[in-house]
Amino acid sequence: MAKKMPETPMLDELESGPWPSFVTGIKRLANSEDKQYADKMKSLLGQLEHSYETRLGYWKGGAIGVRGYGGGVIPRFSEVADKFPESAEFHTLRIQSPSGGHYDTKTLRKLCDIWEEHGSGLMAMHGQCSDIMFQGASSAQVQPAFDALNEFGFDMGGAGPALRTAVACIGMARCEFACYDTVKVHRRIYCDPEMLDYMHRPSLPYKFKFKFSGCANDCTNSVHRSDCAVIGTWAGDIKVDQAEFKNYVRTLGRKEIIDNIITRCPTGAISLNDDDTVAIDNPNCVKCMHCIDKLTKALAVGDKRGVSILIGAKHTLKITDTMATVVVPFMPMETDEDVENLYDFCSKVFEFFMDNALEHERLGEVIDRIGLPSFLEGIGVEPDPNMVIEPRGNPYVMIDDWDREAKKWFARKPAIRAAE
Amino acid sequence: MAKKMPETPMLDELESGPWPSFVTGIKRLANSEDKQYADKMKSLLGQLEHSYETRLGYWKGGAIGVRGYGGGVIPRFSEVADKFPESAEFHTLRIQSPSGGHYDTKTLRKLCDIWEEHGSGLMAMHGQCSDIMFQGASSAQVQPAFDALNEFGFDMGGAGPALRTAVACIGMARCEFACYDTVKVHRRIYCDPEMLDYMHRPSLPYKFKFKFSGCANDCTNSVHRSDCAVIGTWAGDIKVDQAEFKNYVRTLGRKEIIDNIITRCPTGAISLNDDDTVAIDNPNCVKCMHCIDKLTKALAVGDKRGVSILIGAKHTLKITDTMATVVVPFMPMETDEDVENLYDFCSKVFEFFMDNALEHERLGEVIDRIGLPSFLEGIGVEPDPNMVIEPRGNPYVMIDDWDREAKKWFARKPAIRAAE
Amino acid sequence: MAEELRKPIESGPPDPMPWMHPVMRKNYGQWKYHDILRTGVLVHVARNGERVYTVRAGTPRQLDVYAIRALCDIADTYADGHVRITTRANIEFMVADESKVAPLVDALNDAGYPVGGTGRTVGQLSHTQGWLHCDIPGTDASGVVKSIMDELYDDFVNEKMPAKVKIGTQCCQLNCGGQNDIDINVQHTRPPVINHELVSKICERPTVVARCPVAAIRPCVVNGMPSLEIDEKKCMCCGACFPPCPPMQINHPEHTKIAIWVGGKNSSARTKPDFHRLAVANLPNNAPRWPEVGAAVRQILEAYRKGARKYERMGEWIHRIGWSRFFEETGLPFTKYHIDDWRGGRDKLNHSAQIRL
Amino acid sequence: MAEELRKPIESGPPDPMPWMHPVMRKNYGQWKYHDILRTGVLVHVARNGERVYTVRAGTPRQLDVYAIRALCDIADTYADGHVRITTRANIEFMVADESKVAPLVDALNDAGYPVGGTGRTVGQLSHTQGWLHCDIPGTDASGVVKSIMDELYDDFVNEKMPAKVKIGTQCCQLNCGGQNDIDINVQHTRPPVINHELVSKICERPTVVARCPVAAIRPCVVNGMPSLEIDEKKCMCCGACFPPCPPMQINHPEHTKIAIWVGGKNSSARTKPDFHRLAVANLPNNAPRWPEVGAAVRQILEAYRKGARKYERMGEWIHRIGWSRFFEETGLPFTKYHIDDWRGGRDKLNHSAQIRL
Ligand code: SRM
Ligand code: SRM
Ligand code: SRM
Ligand code: SRM
Ligand code: SF4
Ligand code: SF4
Ligand code: SF4
Ligand code: SF4
Ligand code: SF4
Ligand code: SF4
Ligand code: SF4
Ligand code: SF4
Repeated sequence: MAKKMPETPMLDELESGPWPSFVTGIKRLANSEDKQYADKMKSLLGQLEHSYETRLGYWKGGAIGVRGYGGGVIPRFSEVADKFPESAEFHTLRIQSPSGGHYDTKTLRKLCDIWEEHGSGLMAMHGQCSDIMFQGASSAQVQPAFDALNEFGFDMGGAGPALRTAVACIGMARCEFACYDTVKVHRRIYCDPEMLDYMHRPSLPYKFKFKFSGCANDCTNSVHRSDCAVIGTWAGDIKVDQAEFKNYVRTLGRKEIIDNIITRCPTGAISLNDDDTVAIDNPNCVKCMHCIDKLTKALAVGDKRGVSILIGAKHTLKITDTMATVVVPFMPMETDEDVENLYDFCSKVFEFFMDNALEHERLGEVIDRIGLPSFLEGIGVEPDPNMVIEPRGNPYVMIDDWDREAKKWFARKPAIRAAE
Repeated sequence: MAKKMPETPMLDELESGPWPSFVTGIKRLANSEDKQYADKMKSLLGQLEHSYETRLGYWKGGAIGVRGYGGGVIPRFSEVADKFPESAEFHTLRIQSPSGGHYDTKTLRKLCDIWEEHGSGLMAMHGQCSDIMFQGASSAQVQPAFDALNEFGFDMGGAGPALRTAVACIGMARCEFACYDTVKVHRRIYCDPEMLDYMHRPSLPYKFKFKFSGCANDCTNSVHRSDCAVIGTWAGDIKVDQAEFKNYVRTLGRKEIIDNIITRCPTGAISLNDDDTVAIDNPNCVKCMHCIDKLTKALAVGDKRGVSILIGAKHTLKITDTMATVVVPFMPMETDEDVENLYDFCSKVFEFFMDNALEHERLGEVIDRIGLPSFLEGIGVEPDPNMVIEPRGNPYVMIDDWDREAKKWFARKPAIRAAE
Repeated sequence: MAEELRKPIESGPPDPMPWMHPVMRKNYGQWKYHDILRTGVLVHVARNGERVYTVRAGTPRQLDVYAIRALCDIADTYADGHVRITTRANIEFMVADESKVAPLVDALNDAGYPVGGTGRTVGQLSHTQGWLHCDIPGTDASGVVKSIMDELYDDFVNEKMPAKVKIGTQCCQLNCGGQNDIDINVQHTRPPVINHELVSKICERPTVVARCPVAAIRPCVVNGMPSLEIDEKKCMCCGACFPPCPPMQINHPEHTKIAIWVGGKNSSARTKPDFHRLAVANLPNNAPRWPEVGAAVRQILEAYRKGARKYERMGEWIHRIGWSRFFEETGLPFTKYHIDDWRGGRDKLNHSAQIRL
Repeated sequence: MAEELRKPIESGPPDPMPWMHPVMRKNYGQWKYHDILRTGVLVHVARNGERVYTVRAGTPRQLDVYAIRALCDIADTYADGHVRITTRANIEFMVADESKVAPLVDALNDAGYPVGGTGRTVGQLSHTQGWLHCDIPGTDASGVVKSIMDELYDDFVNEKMPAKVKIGTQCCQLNCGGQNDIDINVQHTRPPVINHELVSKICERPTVVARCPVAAIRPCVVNGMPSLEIDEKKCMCCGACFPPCPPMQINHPEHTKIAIWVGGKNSSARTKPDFHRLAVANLPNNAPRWPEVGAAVRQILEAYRKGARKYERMGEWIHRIGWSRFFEETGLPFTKYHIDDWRGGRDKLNHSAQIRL
């Protein structure tokens, strides 16, 4: 005695037009009368149509989890369950996707099978933090669904005041710009038991996100959206293939090169020689990637590769959108040892965050509250002019220890040079 | 029985070196045994030497004025009068200098004669607000000195919570860039009885400064240093003499023109044509003056002249250095009527300032406290995108009256176009 | 019983190596350059000359298992059985053999999946949850994405823009979707209405009081029960009190509006990353197709397409021509609400005589 | 008696027309272009071809009547009897006849007045009052100006800089002197010491409490008398409490130091006006000649002279090469004190992957 499909005149309008429609997808599920989720998805369609009509949402939170973990499930109970009873419980499992986003079809089909059996058949590929979001488990389905996914090699992602699921750009798998192995570094940090503990047993002051971008193009949006942005870069010179460069000038024309490459360098560091070769003022190059992006055959990232680490991005709550800010201008990231250094750095940041953040306070908010210098002191990093756009413009500071600080600068200056 | 010259070994060191020395000047006065101020200036040298030795200042304020006025004298009483009695009183009269800074020698000599008779013989030409600072009157000398200066055509400047003395750049008297008559406008405002009342009878919440610069070069530093900066500009096109431009290219070389003019335009609005003439994207020119400054024979400010008015600069106290901000992007300033419009605008600003500033609060601080929109509403000026570098980036605003505001924009948009 | 006590395997994000296309695995870290063969099709060339072709297709992100299986069928039949999900929720098919590209593209198109989103196109709108799943949305997410992508379909499948365009949707002001060239966001226009009865049943009062950025929420007593009150003069309708405290009801069928923000940028290419700025607000929350929002987005994109130079992202274009021109070219109104009067707002004012007149 | 009751004539700033050089008066508003004939000598050409030559000379600003009369003598003998004081306290002599220029320059030089300060020179330091007259100075003004101008004499009389250089001195942090390419300023390093005895005698307590930007001043009672106390943890030694309240003694022979700030700019030419930023602090307040300050200024100027492009003001140069290079080229230390941690300080941080490595 199949439940009737609800009337959804408003949602139906979302089935027209060229872009593939999620409504059509949900309807497919709702019409799968042989599946355990068919009625649930009919009910869901009904509630969604109701939202469209009344222009209000009808979900509320609650507490649902899986054994052994404190987070990772987003519980959803309907406020209009009386009208739409089969979707009264509609929880999401946040499951970490493979680093870099790679699947073979076998794996994907298996995920579908599990979710067909234990869930709703509806998956978001992927959430903004790169979780696969298995949406629509009833309370009873959560544990079995997770068990099956977990047995198959997938693990729960983050939610609540916890380490959140991270995303790594495709990087070395396909991209010529990758300055470090985003996948390797992502997994070194996120497969670490201590870190997974932060993720699975929420005990941080608040959420903490990493994103791993292989270069300054920042294909993971790390600079706006992660508490710790690990962005690939290099020290020293851009690699130049002058013959290929001349080739570009010949085929594209000088004007194109001047107007769209030369004049777009943020620091005027690249210039066109009279013989159509290129000259780069490397110490003034800020590794912005633009010239390399566009002349990919002629120019390439340098050989001394590493990362810049920017800390503290978050969005709109309380102190408005906050961008990540440079805390480590350059850390080499080539050897395993380099990766361990990064891990150690992250541990220090976590320790500081745990000790100093207030409840529901993001790391960016802490830095905004106490100032970058105090944060640096807290994690044992020395100040560097690359951390600022410009020094302070106000005299509102007590410089009582100037001489000692100046000495420290002069003492470490050679070291800074060498590291680069 | 002349007082002995004090020992001033430290000050004496300031008599060596090529730059003319104020110490030599003060000594000349101190040695003028026939003058009433000789001993006072010896005493002054003694106190100054004492400051140099101990690295501390020894003046304190008090209350001194002239009849009919509430301000304009900076009273100074010595804290070390026991050691240096003759300069125990050393007040300054702030006297407004001629607009634009012009003197003939007859006038200057007369000022010297007056100050020789009634003061110390020491004058600062000029203070940062362009007052002639007659420094070093005893309390008894203040009134006679002022009377003599006033009879001669000079008037007291501002001090305390008052309209302060203004400065006008040389402008039309000698400068080809002047977009309005700075001297005329300065005097229209500052010779007005109502405004002089604000100056001479301090009753404002706090100081208020004007500066009048004939163009965006801002030779009076108005943008950093005045509560109301009146800066000359023009609407529409730069005037071009193509023959002279080609002449520049020929004599200076293309590279010089490209590197130092074309690429320095803040908006990329100027470009070099292949025939060595110039093309200017006038709607995108921000009237920065650079190309005109440097190629003064070929380029000139346009014909539709007026001013931009920027409000609220001040220095470091309380909210740190605050730059003036655009409140009137463009106000024509060619006819007498235009000047009256400016005067009316200034009256409104004063009214607002009097009604809304707290004690010791500069207008820039008020705007910082209440926000530019409220200030604009207070003085009846409509918002304009030229007032901002960029619109708000946070959603922290209640847009309850959006539609009405939007309608106002559409209604006034044609008017804005026409005015320019 | 033993099953009941199963302990989770804390394995973290899966190792992608076994699932990665073999040419990519083989040339890991050895790529030399890439090209865009046609919109939606990339070729990457390794140092050893090997190539991998990538075909990118848009999806509704919220995928049903039928759709996923159909995409797997295409991957198995026309590609080499490997796919990936991009950071913007598109699906990519990798093939080693160039001759497979055209049939693959056709198969995707036939199945209703647009191929595009590379180079100087409008990328897929970033997705959030909205009425489908979130507990605090002011509007929907998937429906907005679908409506706008229908509108911008041509710009996804053809490279017609001056540079990449990234558009984000956010179903509330918390901004789960990002900071893009264009952001479409909920704007509340009325202070929250407090459901006093609900307040007395929950325990998060101190949290919500602390969460308000302007301290507009005060504890109070209503009918003898502890509750909260809003200082309406202070409240700027940011919506931050809504997530921790459902009795703060800020969403409203009429008063919840849509705002569009422009000029965000994440990459450090050329110019530094930037935040978005308010372009227009008070657009109606007009489900199911949000035509006013789509029209405004189109208006902005058209002005950008016409005015920007090659490679100039939206924000770079606006900064070059100035905001006064932006409002002219797009025909959008500039109002007092555009002027930032929040903390530090004075840094966004024009402190210079540089003005376009 | 009648004299006693004299009412002031409220005449405002005098009309300069009668005193203006006749060629300037005649061609008022009719100027076409100008040139710099040699450092310190300008020629302005009117539309009708008439010319006026201007010779600019430096003075100590604090002028005695003898000096003024001597300058008047020169104006009468070698020029046309007209002078003006510039907005930067230089004196200018105008002549209509080019042949008078050379003798005029010689006469000024002979009398000890340097001719220069035009075009791409170091202009006269902006002047304040200091120990000579002000009630709150941490250092002197005229002595600092004299010392530094001795050091920079060559750069005033010769056009050797990439662009105009404007240097300001401030004898306390109130900044009467301005916001220039280089600002030399007092920096307090210790919270004020309160002279409780003095406090009880004055009436401005509420004023000073309100004036502290960080609310570090609290009323208190000492020996039964109302006084003030400073929360030393909060106080950042800004010095603002000193002017309204002399008992707040912040100046100290040892702890009052000199700081140098760089990159300020008032003109809107090319780049927008900018504020100065901290370059170096903690230089000793070393009267009578402040050699350490002079040396640091020289260091900065030399790096600027070498590194900047033509017409690039100090701040424009630094922004192009970046602050990391600035600290390298000048050899000055970068410390935690350089990082802005005051209100809005986060906007000064580098929120990008753009880094010079
Ligand atoms: C596949 C993907 C990475 C991944 O791990 O999934 C990717 C892949 C590439 N990106 Fe990206 N980017 C990807 C998301 C992004 C994002 C983030 C986003 O879309 O949310 C950004 C930041 C956007 C921003 O600034 O707000 C991004 C900013 C760039 C840029 C810098 C663009 C700029 O000029 O500002 C480049 C360089 C370029 O285009 O020349 C770039 C270049 C590239 C290259 C050319 C790199 C390469 O050689 O392989 C890849 C093909 C680009 C193309 O589509 O034409 N990629 N790229 C992501 C595809 C998203 C999608 O499905 O649409
Ligand atoms: C699922 C997801 C949107 C999506 O459809 O992709 C999402 C959904 C929610 N976000 Fe988010 N956020 C998601 C990515 C983000 C991002 C983007 C990112 O991480 O790249 C941001 C901006 C960056 C940041 O971290 O600030 C983001 C900023 C927020 C905020 C604002 C935080 C702030 O400090 O400003 C909140 C509210 C809060 O934390 O209190 C929030 C809260 C929420 C909650 C939990 C609403 C709530 O407080 O009850 C949403 C649950 C929706 C649901 O029912 O599933 N979400 N949220 C994203 C996580 C998917 C995943 O795990 O893969
Ligand atoms: C005489 C004076 C105006 C006055 O009414 O007294 C004046 C006169 C001229 N200024 Fe100025 N400026 C005068 C103070 C200023 C100031 C304020 C200051 O010095 O405190 C500034 C703002 C400085 C700042 O930005 O901090 C100033 C910024 C300019 C500029 C913009 C420079 C730049 O590139 O940023 C120009 C244009 C140029 O030099 O090409 C300029 C150009 C000129 C011209 C060429 C205008 C003209 O055609 O007559 C004059 C000769 C300049 C020269 O010295 O080479 N004037 N000029 C002032 C002489 C001061 C002095 O004795 O040294
Ligand atoms: C005389 C003069 C310096 C000079 O030698 O040229 C000067 C001298 C004093 N200034 Fe000033 N200021 C002078 C121009 C300035 C300027 C520059 C300008 O106006 O172009 C500024 C920066 C711009 C501004 O207005 O903010 C300036 C910002 C201050 C401040 C800080 C105001 C603030 O809000 O941050 C104070 C302290 C205060 O107002 O409480 C101040 C206070 C003082 C006092 C009255 C000290 C006091 O509070 O007791 C000084 C008296 C010195 C004396 O004994 O003669 N002075 N003062 C300048 C006035 C000369 C004249 O009338 O021609
Ligand atoms: S962030 Fe850089 S390395 Fe990573 S995919 Fe994008 S362009 Fe390639
Ligand atoms: S990478 Fe960027 S900063 Fe470096 S030379 Fe190229 S365009 Fe300039
Ligand atoms: S501000 Fe402009 S008009 Fe006035 S003197 Fe300077 S350059 Fe000439
Ligand atoms: S005045 Fe300035 S903005 Fe206008 S064209 Fe010349 S350089 Fe460009
Ligand atoms: S943007 Fe707001 S409504 Fe949308 S998913 Fe995020 S928290 Fe929920
Ligand atoms: S909407 Fe924002 S400002 Fe208003 S009460 Fe809630 S949290 Fe405070
Ligand atoms: S800077 Fe300070 S000490 Fe110097 S004159 Fe101004 S108020 Fe006085
Ligand atoms: S020095 Fe500044 S911060 Fe310290 S107490 Fe005085 S006013 Fe406050």
